[in-house]
Amino acid sequence: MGNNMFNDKVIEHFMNPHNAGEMENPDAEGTIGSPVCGDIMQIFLKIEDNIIKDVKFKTFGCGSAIASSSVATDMIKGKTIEEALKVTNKQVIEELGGLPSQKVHCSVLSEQAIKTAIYNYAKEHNLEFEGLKGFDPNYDPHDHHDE
Amino acid sequence: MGNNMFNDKVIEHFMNPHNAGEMENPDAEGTIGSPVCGDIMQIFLKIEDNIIKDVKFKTFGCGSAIASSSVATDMIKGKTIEEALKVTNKQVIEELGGLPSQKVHCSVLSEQAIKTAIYNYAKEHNLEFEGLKGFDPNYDPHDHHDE
Amino acid sequence: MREVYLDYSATTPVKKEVLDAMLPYFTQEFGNPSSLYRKGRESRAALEKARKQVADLIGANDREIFFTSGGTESDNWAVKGVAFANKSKGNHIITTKIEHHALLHTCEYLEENGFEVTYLDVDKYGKIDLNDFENAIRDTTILVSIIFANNEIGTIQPIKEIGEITRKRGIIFHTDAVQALGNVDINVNEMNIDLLSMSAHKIYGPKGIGALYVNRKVKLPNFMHGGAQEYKRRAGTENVTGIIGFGKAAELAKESLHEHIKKVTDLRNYFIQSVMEKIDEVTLNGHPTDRLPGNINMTFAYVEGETILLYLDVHGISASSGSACSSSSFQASHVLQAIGIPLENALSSIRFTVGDFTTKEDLDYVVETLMVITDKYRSISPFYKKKG
Amino acid sequence: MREVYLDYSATTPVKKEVLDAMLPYFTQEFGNPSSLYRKGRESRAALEKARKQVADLIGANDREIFFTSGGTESDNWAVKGVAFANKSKGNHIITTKIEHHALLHTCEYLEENGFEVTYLDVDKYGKIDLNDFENAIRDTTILVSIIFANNEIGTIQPIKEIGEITRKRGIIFHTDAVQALGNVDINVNEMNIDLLSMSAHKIYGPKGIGALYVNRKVKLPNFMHGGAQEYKRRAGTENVTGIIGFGKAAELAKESLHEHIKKVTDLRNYFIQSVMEKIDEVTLNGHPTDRLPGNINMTFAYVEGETILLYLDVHGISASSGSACSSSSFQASHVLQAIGIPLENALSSIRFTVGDFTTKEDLDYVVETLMVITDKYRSISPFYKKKG
Ligand SMILES: Cc1ncc(COP(=O)(O)O)c(C=O)c1O
Ligand SMILES: Cc1ncc(COP(=O)(O)O)c(C=O)c1O
Repeated sequence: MGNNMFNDKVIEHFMNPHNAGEMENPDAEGTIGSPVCGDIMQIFLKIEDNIIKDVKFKTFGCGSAIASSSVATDMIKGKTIEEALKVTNKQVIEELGGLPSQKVHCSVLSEQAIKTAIYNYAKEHNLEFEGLKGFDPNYDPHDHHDE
Repeated sequence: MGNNMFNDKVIEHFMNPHNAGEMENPDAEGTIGSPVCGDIMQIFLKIEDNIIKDVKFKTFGCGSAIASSSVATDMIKGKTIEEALKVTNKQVIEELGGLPSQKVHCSVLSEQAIKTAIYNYAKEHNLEFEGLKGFDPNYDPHDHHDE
Repeated sequence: MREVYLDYSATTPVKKEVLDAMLPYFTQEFGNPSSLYRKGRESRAALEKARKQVADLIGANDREIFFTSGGTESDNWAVKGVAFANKSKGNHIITTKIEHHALLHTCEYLEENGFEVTYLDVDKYGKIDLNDFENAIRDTTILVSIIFANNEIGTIQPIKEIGEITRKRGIIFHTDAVQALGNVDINVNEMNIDLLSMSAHKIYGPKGIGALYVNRKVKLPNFMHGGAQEYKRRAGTENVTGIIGFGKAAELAKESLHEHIKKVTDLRNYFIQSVMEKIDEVTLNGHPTDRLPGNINMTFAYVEGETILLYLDVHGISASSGSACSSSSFQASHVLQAIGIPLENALSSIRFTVGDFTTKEDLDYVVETLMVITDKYRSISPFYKKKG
Repeated sequence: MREVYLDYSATTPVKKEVLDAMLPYFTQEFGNPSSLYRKGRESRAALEKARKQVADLIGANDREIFFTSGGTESDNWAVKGVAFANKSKGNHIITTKIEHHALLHTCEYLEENGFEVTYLDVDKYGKIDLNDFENAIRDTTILVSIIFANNEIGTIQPIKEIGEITRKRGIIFHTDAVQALGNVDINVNEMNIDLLSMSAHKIYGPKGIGALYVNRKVKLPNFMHGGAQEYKRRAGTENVTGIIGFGKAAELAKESLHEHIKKVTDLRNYFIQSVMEKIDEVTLNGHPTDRLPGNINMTFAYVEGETILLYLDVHGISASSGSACSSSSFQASHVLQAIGIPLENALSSIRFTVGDFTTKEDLDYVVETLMVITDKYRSISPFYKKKG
């Protein structure tokens, strides 16, 4: 596949996404995006002692949204919540070995989906996290990255 | 030469025009056309007993003007003046085996050049010819045939 | 890996016969057709032959065919030309909501320049309503431009009926036939078409060449100013090889029109039936029968279109989300919106277009791949709830 | 019979390397470059490579190159675009009397639409006067468009000096470089050029493809409305093979620019000298040195141009009366009139343009033939009086 828009790692994660699917009784759930933008991402977390024990995602979105979800969920599995909140879309892109510029928003979406799930968890349990400061789950990443 | 604009007969007359050149002491001379139109034709006649004994032409003009002059002069040589006046541009074209439509005016030019020479001859000798009725040497054939 | 190309509506390969016809004119008979010498006359003769071939495909006279750089230029020329030439008569244009961008954006440009445009609605199959159309006509209507067959959903409009109305009302009628050409029987005279846009690369000819049919009675100002080419109607050294290729492609299209329609319709129906049988919750968009022979547009509910396309691509299959021009920004198509498809479904819709080189084996492979895709990605879709 | 092509300014043959670069993209890699799948990406990559090759030939950035259907479209787009976009600032355009018809007729169209155009005079060599030019600038001047090198007489304008003036005065500067490309060192930045028109078929590329260089600081509205091709600046499915051919031709032109200029200049000078030695009453039109390397424009007094061309043609020699676009109606060229050549002489003028495949033997044959022609047809010219 010469001249691919996507590198092999993106394709691999897209074809065989990690942590994809349903989770029974999650401790936290977060959904972001809207079909208007063509991308919806849903994150489920199992949290024990401030640690993300398990994570699953569902995505209605393009290949890079799925690949981003796949690596982003890998990256936060086993981490503390504060650590997970530090995962940025830049790191997701790095981990994927790069994304075409018009697909950067997909990585933003996975970062936001994780934060949204933790935001919901914090609200429910009346917790505060440094990493959530200034975070607004209603923020639409598409506003920034589309031409 | 496939797809030629001109047929072989036109090319032959263009390459080896008959009756081309100067005439010493002509009995009649006629010039028509102007360099603005890109075509000038000059006809010299030797006339004896109402018969065209010899004819020569000079032309500054395109290939079909030269070819038209060549056949038109052939056609009137040895003819009476009245017969010569009956030669039409249609006959010139026929004799040439056809001309492209944008070159029809060249054949008109040779018809007009002959008539002009005879017109001058008639004026000089105070003669009248049926075939000159309505003929005006200042008529510009280009007005009719160009788009 | 098997390679299956199912995007014939985006562009077609150049047929071997077409390329063979073009080849001598690149390096050998390369003369400028406006030149008087032999090399120029050879080009001109070839060009005029091609004009005849294109004219024959739509039942026109060859003097009514003007070569352009493609369907887009033809659309621009026709619509802007008629509009500006008839400004004194009126400023109203009627078109549809499901035109190609070449037409829509041209209309938008005209709206910015003082024209009023009515965009006709279409029904759920993508057809305009003839009553709506007649009611939309005003005293100031100077142009009707309606796409012959839609590029996304393939729906064919009642062109002959439209032509009867416009002729009766004395309004100029343009149709964008870029997709219809070579796929539908077209006769400009019987259909009362005044202007018709064509593009070679949709009928196995080269890219970058098209034509506009201009009925001899229509006064159309020039769009491209310059030299006296194309009977002084379209300036610029002629794309001789392109024109020859277009001519040859048109000739082939005419020769095999009915055979082509039959073959491609069969393939299309085979594919639709096969997908419907093997995959749940799939809908066909567009008209069940009045559609381009090669067009299949389907919604695979719950799976995003780009995901489908990427997975197909990885498996050597080329398909698209609608029009190629917008495929680098995946958005719900204006055509699918116009036929009332809900947004998520629009985003889950794929266009497959089959053509002369498609085989049933190709289609079997695609259906198998689609089964894997729907299985795999529906299971991780936040919308999907498994039945049963 | 020997065939000698001496009309390289009308069009050039496609070089073998150029055709070879194009061939795979007709039948094999025929994808639509806007498509996301592999076949589309292959086309896109080839297209972007070509963009870089063209940019390199004129010292531009590749994002400043927009492909068009030829020099004519580039001229139309640039001039109409700047005019309409800057209507609020002014309505005055400066150009010359010796532009190509693509520019002249575009200016005439603009005059009909409320713009004022100054057509600068040129001297007997075909050069504009820089003082005249500066004096022509008004507060309302929005565009200067001056042909880089003339197509009929080959005269090269002081483009760098013009660019300095327009830059200083903040006026947009377009140049039609269709003839200059590949024949003159061009650097858009050093020469302060804002817009520059190009055409592939003058540099051994295919017909029907060109480009417009648009300096990134210039706001130019679209000319062709439709799809999002060419970074949304020029709609229409890209002429992929044409673009690839243009790119390859540009690459070859850049590689061999100085070698080409030297070789072709030598041939030109050889021909001029040879004709001057062997035929009486011949004059060279245009500038003695600041002219296109391959251009020879000569008056053969007393013999009408079409006669010369026909005789040459019968002997396998292709030459022209000036621009190819007007050669089917032999009229005194506006360029020869502008440099003050008397009408009869204008009608007796022939353009020979030599190129990469011309040999000295070819030229010897042409000179011999010209000797026969002048002998033969001067003797039957009503104007000619033999000397001595
Ligand atoms: C219906 C329709 N109109 C116009 C066009 C534009 O044609 P082109 O890309 O040849 O300019 C296309 C295809 O791109 C089309 O499908
Ligand atoms: C100076 C000049 N400008 C513009 C053009 C037009 O280019 P094209 O014929 O590629 O449209 C030509 C040649 O035809 C030319 O010589």
